[in-house]
Amino acid sequence: MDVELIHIHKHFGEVHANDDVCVRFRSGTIHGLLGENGAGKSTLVKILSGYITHDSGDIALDGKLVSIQTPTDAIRHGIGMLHQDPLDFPSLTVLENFMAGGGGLWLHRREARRRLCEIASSLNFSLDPDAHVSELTVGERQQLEIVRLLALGVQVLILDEPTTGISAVQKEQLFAALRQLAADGRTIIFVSHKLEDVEALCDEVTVMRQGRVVGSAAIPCSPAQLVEMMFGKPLAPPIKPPTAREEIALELREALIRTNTFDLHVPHLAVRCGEVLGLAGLEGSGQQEFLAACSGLIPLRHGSLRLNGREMAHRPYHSFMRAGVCYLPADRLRDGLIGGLTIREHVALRAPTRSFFLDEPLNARLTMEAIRVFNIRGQPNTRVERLSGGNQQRTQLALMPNPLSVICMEHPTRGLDIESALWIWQLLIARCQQGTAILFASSDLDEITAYSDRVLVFSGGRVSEPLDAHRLTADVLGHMIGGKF
Amino acid sequence: TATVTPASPPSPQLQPAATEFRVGMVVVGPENDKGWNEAHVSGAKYVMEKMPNVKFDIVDKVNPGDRPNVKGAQVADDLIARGAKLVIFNSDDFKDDALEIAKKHPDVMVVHVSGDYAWPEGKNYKNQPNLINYMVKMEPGWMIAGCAAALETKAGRIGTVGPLINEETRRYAVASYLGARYCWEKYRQRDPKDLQFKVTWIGFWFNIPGVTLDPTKVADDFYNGGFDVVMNAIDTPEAAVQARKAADAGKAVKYHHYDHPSGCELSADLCIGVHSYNWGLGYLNIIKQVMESGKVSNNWIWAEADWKNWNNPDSSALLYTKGKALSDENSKLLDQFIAGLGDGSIDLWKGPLNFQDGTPFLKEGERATDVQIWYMPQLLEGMEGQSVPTN
Amino acid sequence: MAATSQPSHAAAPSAAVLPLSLVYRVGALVAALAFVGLLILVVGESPLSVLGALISGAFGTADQLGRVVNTLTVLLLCAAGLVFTFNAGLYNLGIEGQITVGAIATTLVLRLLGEALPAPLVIASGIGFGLLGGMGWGLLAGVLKVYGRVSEIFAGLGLNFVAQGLAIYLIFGPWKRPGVASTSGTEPFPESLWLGTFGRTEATPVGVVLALAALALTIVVMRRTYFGLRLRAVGLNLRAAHVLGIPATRQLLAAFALCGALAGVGGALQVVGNFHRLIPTISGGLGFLGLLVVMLVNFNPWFVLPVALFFSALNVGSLQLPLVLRNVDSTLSGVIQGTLVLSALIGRGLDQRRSRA
Amino acid sequence: MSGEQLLIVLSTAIAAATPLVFAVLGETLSERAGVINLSAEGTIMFCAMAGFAVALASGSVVVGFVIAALIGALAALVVGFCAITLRQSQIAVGFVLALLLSDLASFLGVPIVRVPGPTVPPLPLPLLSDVPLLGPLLFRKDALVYLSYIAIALTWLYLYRTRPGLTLRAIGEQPNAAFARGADVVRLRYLYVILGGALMGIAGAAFSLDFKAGWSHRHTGGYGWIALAIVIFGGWNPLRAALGAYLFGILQSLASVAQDQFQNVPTQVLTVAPFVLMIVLLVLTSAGWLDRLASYFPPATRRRLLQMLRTSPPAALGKPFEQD
Ligand SMILES: Nc1ncnc2c1ncn2[C@@H]1O[C@H](COP(=O)(O)OP(=O)(O)OP(=O)(O)O)[C@@H](O)[C@H]1O
Ligand SMILES: Nc1ncnc2c1ncn2[C@@H]1O[C@H](COP(=O)(O)OP(=O)(O)OP(=O)(O)O)[C@@H](O)[C@H]1O
Ligand SMILES: [Mg+2]
Ligand SMILES: [Mg+2]
Repeated sequence: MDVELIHIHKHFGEVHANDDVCVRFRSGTIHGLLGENGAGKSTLVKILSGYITHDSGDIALDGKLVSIQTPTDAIRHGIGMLHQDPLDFPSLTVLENFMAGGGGLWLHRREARRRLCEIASSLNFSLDPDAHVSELTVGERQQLEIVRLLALGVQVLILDEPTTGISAVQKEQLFAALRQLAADGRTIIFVSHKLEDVEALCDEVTVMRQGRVVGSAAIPCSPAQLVEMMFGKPLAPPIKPPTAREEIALELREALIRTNTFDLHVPHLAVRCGEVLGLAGLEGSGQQEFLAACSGLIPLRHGSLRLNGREMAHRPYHSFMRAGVCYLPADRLRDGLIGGLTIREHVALRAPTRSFFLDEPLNARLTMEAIRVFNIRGQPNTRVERLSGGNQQRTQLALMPNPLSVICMEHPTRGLDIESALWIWQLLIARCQQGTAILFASSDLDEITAYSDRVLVFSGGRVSEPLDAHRLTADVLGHMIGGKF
Repeated sequence: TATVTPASPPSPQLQPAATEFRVGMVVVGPENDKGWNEAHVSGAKYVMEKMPNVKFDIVDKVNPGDRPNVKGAQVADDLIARGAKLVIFNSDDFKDDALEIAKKHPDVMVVHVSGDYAWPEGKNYKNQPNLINYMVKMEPGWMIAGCAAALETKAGRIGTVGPLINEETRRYAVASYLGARYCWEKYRQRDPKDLQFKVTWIGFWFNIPGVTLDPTKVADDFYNGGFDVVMNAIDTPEAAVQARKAADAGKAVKYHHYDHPSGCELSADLCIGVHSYNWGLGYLNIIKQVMESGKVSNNWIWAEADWKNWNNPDSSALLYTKGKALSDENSKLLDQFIAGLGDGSIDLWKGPLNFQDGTPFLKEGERATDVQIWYMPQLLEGMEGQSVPTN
Repeated sequence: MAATSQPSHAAAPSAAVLPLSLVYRVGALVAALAFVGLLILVVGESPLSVLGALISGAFGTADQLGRVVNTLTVLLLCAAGLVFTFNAGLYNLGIEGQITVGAIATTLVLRLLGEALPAPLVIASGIGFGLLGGMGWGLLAGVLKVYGRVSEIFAGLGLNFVAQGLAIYLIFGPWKRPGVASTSGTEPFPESLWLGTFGRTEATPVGVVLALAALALTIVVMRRTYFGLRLRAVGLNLRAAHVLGIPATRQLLAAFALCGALAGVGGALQVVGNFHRLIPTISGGLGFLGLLVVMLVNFNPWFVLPVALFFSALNVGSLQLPLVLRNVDSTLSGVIQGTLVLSALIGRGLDQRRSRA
Repeated sequence: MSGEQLLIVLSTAIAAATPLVFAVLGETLSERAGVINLSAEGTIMFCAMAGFAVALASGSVVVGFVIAALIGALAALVVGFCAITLRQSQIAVGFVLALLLSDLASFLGVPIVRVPGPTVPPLPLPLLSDVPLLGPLLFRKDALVYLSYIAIALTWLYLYRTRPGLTLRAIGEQPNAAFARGADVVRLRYLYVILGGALMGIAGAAFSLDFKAGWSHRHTGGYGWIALAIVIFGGWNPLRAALGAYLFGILQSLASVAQDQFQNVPTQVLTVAPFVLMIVLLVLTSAGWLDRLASYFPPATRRRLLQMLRTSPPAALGKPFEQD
């Protein structure tokens, strides 16, 4: 079935997630949808699958305009979607998950079991109907979803980044299955960042950037061309002065870090004082857990972690803090700041005092200082949830103790305008000059190359060797993010 | 809940008119319980009929279950503040409150029903001139009830839904057992061993959710458990209500009610009878004396039945109403028994009697003194049920 | 079930729309009063005469005033404690049990020491043990929550009944009055072990002092100390609080312990100042009433005193209703209290919904 | 205790537990949909009063039950509105309603205290009641009891054998996933909360029109909290919840029947047992000790064991649904 999306617009607050998107997915083909984080891919496919409603624009199936407002509509029109983060019921069994949704009164377990096994085997998936989904791997959960959608008779199958965090074997199974389905005449929409996968699987590819379609191409085509489309301009040159020193701030040996989908193994890594280490890769490739582990929020499975030479593995979080580690999460209002408390109260929470009673004069002074130095647009008594994204980030930075030996940050400038981003990096570089090491994850490759001394690339459950940022090209980076290393 | 004074103006601070004599009554349970508490309210009404210038203020449900954090003494204080010159507490549960109030308000007469602080011969005599203990001698009533139950039981299994365990309640249980055993032996010519007489205590005079056993449940368990006659010994009529259910379900069951005739109307055809107590008489007498002299001749009143003219509401403290479920021949036998009690030819407080634990209560031919009866330490041999011996 | 235990005060309306949200608050109040008035009319009385009866019943005589004060002291202690747990994001429904266990502990001490020691000493240690007892019971709920991951709501409700079961067991069993097994309670303590009172009323100065001290302490701790600030932080956002380096579990346990302790003191006062013995329903529902108070003031300790006073007056004053008015039951007080809180909740909800939209 | 006595205890317990059965079924449905209806204590109490009053006035038990169900549904609607639409704390609103409705019941119920009224007539089933053991145990009761049997069976069937039932479990587990599969989460939650409330209303009327016939001050005090405990004890499974209710009934009967067997033990204490059990069970499962225990068994048995014992609550229980 041909799917056509015509002039689709979608806003989230001030974010224009889809901006006049027009795409055509032809039946019998596997159509890749490429784009960096936040490009608007998921939004687009969520709209197609009725999970969210679009502000304006049309959807045409085989040339006929249809209205898709709810998932039910989509299913009725034979459109099914495999979400980026699996939407299923861990506490229920595979069979129950398979049967959930759809119409009718009775559950025909025997019949359902038959269909399940039939479809699964036709794609050489092996699923135990009676297993609880909580016992399954992400790969198996995807397989289950695909089987379920096929059982619903979908003609258009959408997969949103299905290859994030599944094993190579499962990936092969998956691709084989998808090719087979396309051969049967179904339309497959394959959302991904991974050039490699797109090259390996797709017949066509459309690239999105900042909510817009920036071009499409037939596969095979030159990877350089795709990278060019994905990341736009060639990467920005490094603009960070060298600040790295000799002595080691943070050192990992044979470290094993458990993420909720895979175990990340870091043979050896030494970060020097004043050094900036950028973590590149798709979201959910382990950067977050890596940073959390480095700052003591989650324990290493095993291996050693040294801070300024002191062994810290299995020490509690607060001893990491005492050792001068600071963690700045990406989701500021969820993990970093406390909605409902004011800037002043946040400052007080971090105030360097052991006294029992609030030292209001001190806190007032510190707050005013913070607001001035970090020019936060807000009053001492402004609740943090009322601050703008940028000012929330400024507040987070203002709360960092001084001095520090290591800073672990996720997306230091996400949702910030250019000039506050620049300003924040000046600030961070100043820290580096004092000898603080910075580890930061970002989905903005420019930011990575511009500010890092060295770069770690996370992909498919693996971490690359540290790369010298100065010799990094967009092409190399793009491919490595795509999993080629 | 309602004051029985005809529409007293809603100003609590009103000063009683010169002639008006205000009486406050603190009632432990719901005033419409078809039992003990309703009986006392009826007593108040009786007095007000006889003496129009007497006004009663009544507060019911004065117990920690129904009125959390409220004490009898507090209620009495309010009543006195409203001008009560005499305060009646209608439950042994109030003995501490009664004493407290008597001490706090020497100018107010305090009547405590079923206590013993004013009994010089008693174990707990407190010399408190304005504290009166008023009680009706209920033991004969319980004996009659027991007798009726024993006459009516086919299975020879009598269950009693008992309140809490103390000297008073043990005394009543024992009395009803003695009555039952006598009639079982004498009139039905059966061996006492074949008579099962079981008491289950719920823990208070009526149900307090989560604190007492649920009397509904207790009654059910008796009826379903093959006890075909259940004697109600608590303030509320669950035994009667559940009897109806059991009967509807095809069980041949009957119940014997206690302390308010209306309890027999709940399931009329299943009611063997009800022994009720004519509190009004005593109240009238006390109030008269207090209004005349400000005190009573004797602070210890243990009122008797008027055997001479039996069941006369204006002279007898003990009344007995036969129910529809009492067969005619049994009714005659019961009359014999009552007559016997009246003329003293039947005296069941005679030895030999043993306690539940086998220790002797009365030796051969020995007769129990009032003190022995009042302070009944445990149940008797032959009775089933918790006894909680005093020690 | 974590989310169930998040009091909904995090989403605060923004300052810009305060007047409108004030409208909602007032509207809620009016709606509540209208509903109650309607009820009174339904049972055939005039709201005004009910109001009169309530006022005279609460403040008519010194005794009644004393009773209001006595109720208020326990209520304040509970409410003060609950301010801690609520601000820590916890629904401490176990507070009734904490009162009860406090009372049991006090009774135990009074029975053991009896008149062996000088009375003031015995009473003091009785109250002290009440505090410890309540704290222990509170901590039990806390440990179940923090280490057993059992929702404090259900654990608390359960522990309430367990505590009452314990009280009943003691009253019927080991501590029964000689020859008596009645839920009416244990043998009253000798008057030497009763708390002194204001004149001939029942209000106990010691209780008043303790209660006001507790409330003052609560306000100071919540408003003026780092501990209080951390507590609020944990209550508003546990994750972020942890990331910011606040020892979350310790804070939660502390909240439970504090609330339990204050409730325990309340239980102790019920024994030494009010009932002078242990009864099964020793808590008198004041713990739950405290929950209503703190919900109504939206966890803000400053307003606890007036609301608690109002609720105590209702409780005591309602005793008059059946005396003065033919067919108004005392439970009206509970109806008024509940209606106020419910409409406040709804008003707050509508207000937040508006500022969300 | 003799076998015959035991049979009696069981039979009485089954009858007496019937109102609780309706209550726990209602609460189970509501919590399965992700909403805790903490107002059970008040809802049951008020519906007991209202149901009895209406039956008294209309002379028809059926009308009494219908009205009680409607009122229960209405109370649940308030909970639903605050919890689902206003996203207020379900605990707060449920708790307040619990207190408010119990007091309201006593306040409005004054005129009908201890007034004799209509009750559900007994209805021994023709053939079944003569079955040796089971007859007296199960089939010499009244229509309401038989209805409760049916309700248990239906609820179980609905939850585990029908598609809407599966959806119900789904919206309590992962509302977002359920939405992605076309479930209208908000509407369904309202539906089941209200349905659960109606069942609680029936439970209330079952007390006042059948097993605790009549109305008196705080007539059904305590049973609502018990119901909440039993739902957890029953692991949100209608069958186990019903068994829990019967177990409680048995404990109650033991407390009265066997009182003289244990001298000096206040038998009231027995009625606290369900709460202790609930807490122990919650600790066992919530803290994952159960899974640790199960891990010693071979996978096949492990799964069965967990299915049998697991009492992990619906994942989204108490959480408002925000669709992104
Ligand atoms: N529910 C939402 N509320 C607010 N903003 C949203 C929401 N969903 C997406 N966005 C914003 O819309 C933009 C596009 O998001 P989208 O998830 O479509 O990007 P994407 O291409 O899928 O990125 P990724 O590769 O990380 O999945 C992003 O800026 C994102 O922050
Ligand atoms: N929850 C809120 N309550 C009240 N005001 C808010 C809230 N969120 C944002 N605002 C106000 O709206 C304005 C815009 O916020 P927004 O986050 O869109 O800023 P922005 O354009 O993203 O700026 P920045 O680039 O710093 O993120 C801010 O100045 C803030 O004061
Ligand atoms: Mg995406
Ligand atoms: Mg922004």
